Amino acid sequence: MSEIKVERLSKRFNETAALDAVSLDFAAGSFTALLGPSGCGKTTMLRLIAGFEAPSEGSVFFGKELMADPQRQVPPEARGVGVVFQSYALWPHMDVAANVAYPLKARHVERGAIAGRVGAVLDIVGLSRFEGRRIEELSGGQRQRVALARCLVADARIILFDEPLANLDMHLRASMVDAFRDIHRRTGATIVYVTHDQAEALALADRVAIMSQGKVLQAAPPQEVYRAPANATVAGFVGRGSIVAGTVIDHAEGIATVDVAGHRFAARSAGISSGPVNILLRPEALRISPEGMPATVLDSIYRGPVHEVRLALPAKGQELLIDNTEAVAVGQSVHVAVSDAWIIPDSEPS
Amino acid sequence: MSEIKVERLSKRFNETAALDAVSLDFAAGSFTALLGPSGCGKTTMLRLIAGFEAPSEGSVFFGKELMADPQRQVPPEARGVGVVFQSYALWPHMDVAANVAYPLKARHVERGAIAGRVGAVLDIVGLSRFEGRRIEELSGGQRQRVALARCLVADARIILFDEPLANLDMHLRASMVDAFRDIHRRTGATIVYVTHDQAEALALADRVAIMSQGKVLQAAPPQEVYRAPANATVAGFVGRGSIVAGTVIDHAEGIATVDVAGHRFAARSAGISSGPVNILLRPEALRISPEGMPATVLDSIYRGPVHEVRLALPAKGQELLIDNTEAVAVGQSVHVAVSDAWIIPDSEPS
Amino acid sequence: MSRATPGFRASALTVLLVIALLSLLPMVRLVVAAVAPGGEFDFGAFAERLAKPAALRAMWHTLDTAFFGAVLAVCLGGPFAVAVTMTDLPGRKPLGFLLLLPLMIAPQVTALSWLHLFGPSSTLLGMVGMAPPPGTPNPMLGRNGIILLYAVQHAPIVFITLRAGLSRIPRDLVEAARASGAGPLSVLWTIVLPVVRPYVVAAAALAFVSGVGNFGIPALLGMPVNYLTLPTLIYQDLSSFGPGVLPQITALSVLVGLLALAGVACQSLALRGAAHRFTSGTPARFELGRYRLLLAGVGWLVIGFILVLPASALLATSLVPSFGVPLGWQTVTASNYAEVLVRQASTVRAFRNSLLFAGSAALILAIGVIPVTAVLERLGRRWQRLLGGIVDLPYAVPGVVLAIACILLFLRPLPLIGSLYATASIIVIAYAMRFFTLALKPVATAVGQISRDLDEAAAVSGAGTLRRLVTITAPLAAPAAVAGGLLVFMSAFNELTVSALLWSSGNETLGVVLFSLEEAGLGTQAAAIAVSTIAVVVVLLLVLDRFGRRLPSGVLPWR
Amino acid sequence: ADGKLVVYTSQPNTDAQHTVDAFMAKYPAVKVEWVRDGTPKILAKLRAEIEAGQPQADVLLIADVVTMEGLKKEGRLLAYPEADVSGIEAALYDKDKTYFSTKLITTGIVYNTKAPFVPASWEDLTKPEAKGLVAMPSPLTSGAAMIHTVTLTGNLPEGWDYYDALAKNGAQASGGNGDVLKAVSGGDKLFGMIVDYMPIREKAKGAPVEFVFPREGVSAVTEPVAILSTAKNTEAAKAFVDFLLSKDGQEAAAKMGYIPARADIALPAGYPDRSSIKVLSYDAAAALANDAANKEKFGAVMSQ
Ligand SMILES: Nc1ncnc2c1ncn2[C@@H]1O[C@H](COP(=O)(O)OP(=O)(O)OP(=O)(O)O)[C@@H](O)[C@H]1O
Ligand SMILES: Nc1ncnc2c1ncn2[C@@H]1O[C@H](COP(=O)(O)OP(=O)(O)OP(=O)(O)O)[C@@H](O)[C@H]1O
Ligand SMILES: [Fe+3]
Ligand SMILES: [Mg+2]
Ligand SMILES: [Mg+2]
Repeated sequence: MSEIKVERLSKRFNETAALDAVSLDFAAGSFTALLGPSGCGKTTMLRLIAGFEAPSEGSVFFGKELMADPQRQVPPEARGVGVVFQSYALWPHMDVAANVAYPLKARHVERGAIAGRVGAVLDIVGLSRFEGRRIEELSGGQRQRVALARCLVADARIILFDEPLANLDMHLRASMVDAFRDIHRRTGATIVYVTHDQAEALALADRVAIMSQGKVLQAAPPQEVYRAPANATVAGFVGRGSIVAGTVIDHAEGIATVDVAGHRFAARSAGISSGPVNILLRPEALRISPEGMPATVLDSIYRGPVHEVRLALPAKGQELLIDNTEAVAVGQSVHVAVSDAWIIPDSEPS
Repeated sequence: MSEIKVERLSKRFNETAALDAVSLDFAAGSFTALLGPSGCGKTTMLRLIAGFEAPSEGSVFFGKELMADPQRQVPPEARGVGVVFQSYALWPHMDVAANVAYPLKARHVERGAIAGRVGAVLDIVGLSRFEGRRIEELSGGQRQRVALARCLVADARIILFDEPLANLDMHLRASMVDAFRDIHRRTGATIVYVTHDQAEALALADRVAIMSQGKVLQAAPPQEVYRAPANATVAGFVGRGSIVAGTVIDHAEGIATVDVAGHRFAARSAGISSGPVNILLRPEALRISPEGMPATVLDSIYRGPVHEVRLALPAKGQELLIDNTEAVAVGQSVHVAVSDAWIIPDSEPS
Repeated sequence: MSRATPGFRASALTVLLVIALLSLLPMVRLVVAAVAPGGEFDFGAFAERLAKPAALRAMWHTLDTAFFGAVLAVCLGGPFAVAVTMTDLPGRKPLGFLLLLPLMIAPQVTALSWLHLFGPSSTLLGMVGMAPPPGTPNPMLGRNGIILLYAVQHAPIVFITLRAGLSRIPRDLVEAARASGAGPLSVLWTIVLPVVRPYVVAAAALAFVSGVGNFGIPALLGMPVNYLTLPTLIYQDLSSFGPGVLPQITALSVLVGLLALAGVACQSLALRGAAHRFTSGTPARFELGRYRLLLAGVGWLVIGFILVLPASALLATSLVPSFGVPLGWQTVTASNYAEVLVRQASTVRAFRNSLLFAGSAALILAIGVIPVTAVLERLGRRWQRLLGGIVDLPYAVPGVVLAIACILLFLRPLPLIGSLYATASIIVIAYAMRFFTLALKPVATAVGQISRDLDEAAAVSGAGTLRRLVTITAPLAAPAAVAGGLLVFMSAFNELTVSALLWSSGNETLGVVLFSLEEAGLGTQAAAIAVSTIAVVVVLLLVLDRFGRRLPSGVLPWR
Repeated sequence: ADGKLVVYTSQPNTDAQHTVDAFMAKYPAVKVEWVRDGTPKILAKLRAEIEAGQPQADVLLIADVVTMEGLKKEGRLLAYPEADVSGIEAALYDKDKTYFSTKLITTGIVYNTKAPFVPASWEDLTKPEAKGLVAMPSPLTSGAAMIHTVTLTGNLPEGWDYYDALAKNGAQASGGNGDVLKAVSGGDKLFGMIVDYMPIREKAKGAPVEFVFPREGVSAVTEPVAILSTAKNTEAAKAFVDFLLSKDGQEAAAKMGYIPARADIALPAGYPDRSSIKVLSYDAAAALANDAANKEKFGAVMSQ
């Protein structure tokens, strides 16, 4: 059964349509990441689900129950969702325990039970000894974990995250990702997770919904979004890679043979394609080798483990990105072999 | 000649030593990244160089000229440095052109020359048509470029960046990194760049200084920091990887043979090492193969191009991180081959 | 929660009702009394009353003095705000503390002490042999003296308002300018002041409105030389006791109200598009270097001039048996204090009453203003501006007039509560009406800065509107509410003009007692009361200061 | 008489309290609530109450007759024909018995003991030696000052020219009597027109001032008492009036330092013999009718 269901949901602020007739189901116990560039409507979607905003059109259901349509909205306090905010939204005038206990008090849980529950939740997020701390005395990661604990304490069936890691540094981020994954396993809650960091989305979610300009472009499991993006925008947003123009030589259901710069290779395809197409080439499927597409080195940047090399194909404006273990001299001519490729459906060749 | 030279520089706030007797030279035209966890003193170092704080001990020189010691400090307006702040620090009451023109006006450049110079700089950062815009009407990336333009307009020989990209999203960040690299090429200024994002530091700088608790742990070119970290802290902070305990079997200058979990392989070393050592193993140097160290799969996470697999070695608490193109079943037993390793100097085996 | 839910509509209506009751109702009642005395509309007579040359002249004087007084107040309070907030000036906290005191001394007392200070009878000038010969016109009399004292009296308002803005300027903005090659003064001029322009304008507007409504200063400095402002003209018209007096003075009050509204309108005009929201970080700070001591000296000199000199003149007066007796070892006496603090039951009662009335008004406003602002925050900008202007009105009209409005409103028994007239409640209500704006402004700013997700986080935690108000908004806005309450208390404690018509036996206030002593020619006893009130207020502030160490910074304006 | 009695008065606080205490000692059943303020303000309060339809006061005890005359014209005063006026000059109460004077407060000349000469006549204030040194209360602020002006202009041969001369001599008309006292005892001014009891009282405390009854005579306000036609407790109100006019009431006034209205009560210390005080008369009805004109005239003359 789908736990959350939004139907033709739209939200307009003055003239801008922040959300544009989006329909999406969130299965019970699923972990969906909403991914997209700044301003694409991710936060708006979340706020509509939480009940902070009223829809301009369309409706939000929890199970079979109508939560919101343009006329009537169930107020947020009656929806029983948990929300973790980017800014943490911890109350500075309460200590850690009081912050976490608040949802229980608001729901009139009996006094005796509260302390035990708060202790248990703080244990889960690894903050058992911090109960009496003031919020100001916590580091960013600790704050985020308090916010998480506050959201978990009430056992909400639905948990919404709005870029919970955006303000944390890389190392804290990695440890929090682990914490989130762990929480999902433990609680089995339905999670909607907003982020603009694709690595986070891919690592956490069992489904990624890519949004752009108020619409959902693709909603699919992470591997599918990475390996078989529905269009060029999705391809550009998720993962590194280059899109080059090619021609289908031979076509079959699922696999086609394409020609790029005189070199032929196999490419996965969504159905049967023919003629000129756009082909997505991920860096890890490309390798400098004695034969393959001829290309010239544009530049080479050290990125920790590897050197990211930018190459120019003979056709004007067509570029490739590959990772190479060694630095390559700029201007050098090389050949590139292709081990995997994807024909982007639904788009005019560039 | 070194453009900036700090000598035994210390800065104390009440009891905390934000900077602890740091000595470092910045060569003319160099691009140094200060990298380190939050609170390690990066910003403090920058502020001492810019003249916003007075040193508690030690001194700052520009060329041969003394800029600051505990007694006397040249005020910031007389140092001729450019600074780009994390918060952009644009003045909300001025439009783009006025913000950029300010340093020229403050230095009494004649009126006629200002407009041309401002136009030229806005051109460089790609904001030619934005002169009359109010700051509030700009996106984050555009704001950061205005801040950059403002810093460039006065042709400062020294430019200081304090986490200029921390507030930007991933895609904007990539494009700004390109802009910074470009600026460095054009101006040949001496750049000090504070960040806690190692990818940024490695991609931009020709030297990375790793800081921790007010001290500089290592200052070296990016590849050296990545491949041959001076100690475990640096190794942990830069790049992914695992540190495992091993024993040196055979030792020579530069290369030693080590034994880990019964498997032997070659490891680079800073000098001659012997006995028990800590060995850094980067994921890209490890591969699941028919032979090698025996290990058990702990978990496997999809990270876009690859699956990051965590493995347990037989010895308790010892873990490995490898990247694998395919998912691996948790609990499975595998063997891991090692193609590169580094013996961490200067540390007790764990 | 969305803006249009029925719950929000209900609370918005309640708030509009509260504002209407506290601010609009008295004004409307006045306008009715002005245009329709006795229930019949007569616009002709209304216009005629306003067109009198005396009224026009007084209006001009009011504008003139209030405007330049506000400008001078900004010139006086501004540098102090900058020095205390943004520099390492030695002793900046005591300086800020002392600068606030003029606000706590009743205007007529201030005016009186300045008159003494520069008059032929000046004890202090006499000691250095510089007292002007008898018969020399007092230089404080007339326009310039009024402007000067408006500046002194209202500099604290400017100081408090401006400080709130200055302390929010993130230091990067200043440092970016310094790195651009601008020296500290140039940074102040080109960056700091433009950025806090909204606060400067707000401070000036508040000072202007305060000047428009001031009675005590022009009464002592203007009336003797026939330099009348609207409030003093109104007072003078009161003495023509005929049946036409009410329409006449209410008509003039409408004029005062219009002036105040004009001030508010100018304010919103000056602020169009100037509301910069910045995430405040570490506040900016300038090093004064070798000018530190020099500037500190200047600061103390100014404080000495505007506070210490007048206050010591007052003290000297309170220590002699009768006015005009020189202060010396033979003449010094505590009899005035004994008389007012021990012997006269009414003054002791007045101390208690004023503490009680001002305290209750401050408490009611400090608490009540939080839900009001929480709702205001959700209404649009336009509503906020409009309501902000309305709330200013009872503060701007002369206190006597507000008192008359209260009599007109509350004399007849009201349903449920009966007649409030001649009770303590009417004074507290009148105080609440008059000083509503003082409590509202700081709290509105503070609530506007509370991030909305704090409230939303509480909502998803299952807390309803009321619970959120009590557990989240109220504690977060509490510091500002304390500051607002403090302002209200300090202003009401010495208040005279409102309570003058509203007190009844047993309910006399300090201002009333002080003025009546003054009127009866017992100036030395009046001085003793004035000195005692200053002492009480200072002690109170010092106690607060003690607590202030534990309060978040910015609650107490001098910390 | 019993019940609650509301008195509006312009007597100074302490005096009002003394008066009321003395009355209540005699009529313990009556509970007096009194409100005190300057005449203009107490009248404004009353006006507002009238406008709101519910005047609160039963008894009015204020400084001057002119105001009473005005209220009488509007029909706001209750006649009390049975009042006991024995021992009080007929000029001191209304012929319709609506208001009754209770004491005499005369306005004469005060001078600072440092003054270059001792004034003895109103004319002395226009002497060159007094140039710029004279203060007087303004009729625009004080009711007593208005009556003083009307009295002087009506009795002095020069009429308004006297004030013209004062103005030319730099006399300053400002505030009330308290302000004049302060100006003269403080030495800002050396001469002033002022009500009698203030300088006499302050002199006793050591202030450097002296009071003079000028030879042409003095003006006087008479602190009349009246019952409002809307009074709720006329019984007690009448008792209050009777008390003020009685011997006890009059002696109480003398004890406070005022000249009592009854001729058979001795003057307080510091005053000359009653016979040596010459009180100039004026026409209250005319003063009321010309009130606005007089104020305008005064304003025009004094502000030059
Ligand atoms: N309260 C509001 N009033 C007006 N416009 C709004 C409001 N909230 C959002 N918008 C607009 O709606 C669009 C979508 O905003 P939203 O906050 O959902 O984006 P987002 O995907 O969360 O972006 P980000 O990654 O920057 O948080 C944007 O154009 C934004 O400017
Ligand atoms: N003005 C100050 N007063 C007191 N302590 C300070 C001040 N500025 C910095 N510190 C302390 O000095 C230490 C170093 O601070 P610094 O700002 O240099 O860290 P950083 O490396 O820039 O960290 P981040 O990555 O979080 O910006 C921290 O412990 C910080 O709390
Ligand atoms: Fe709502
Ligand atoms: Mg968002
Ligand atoms: Mg920093």
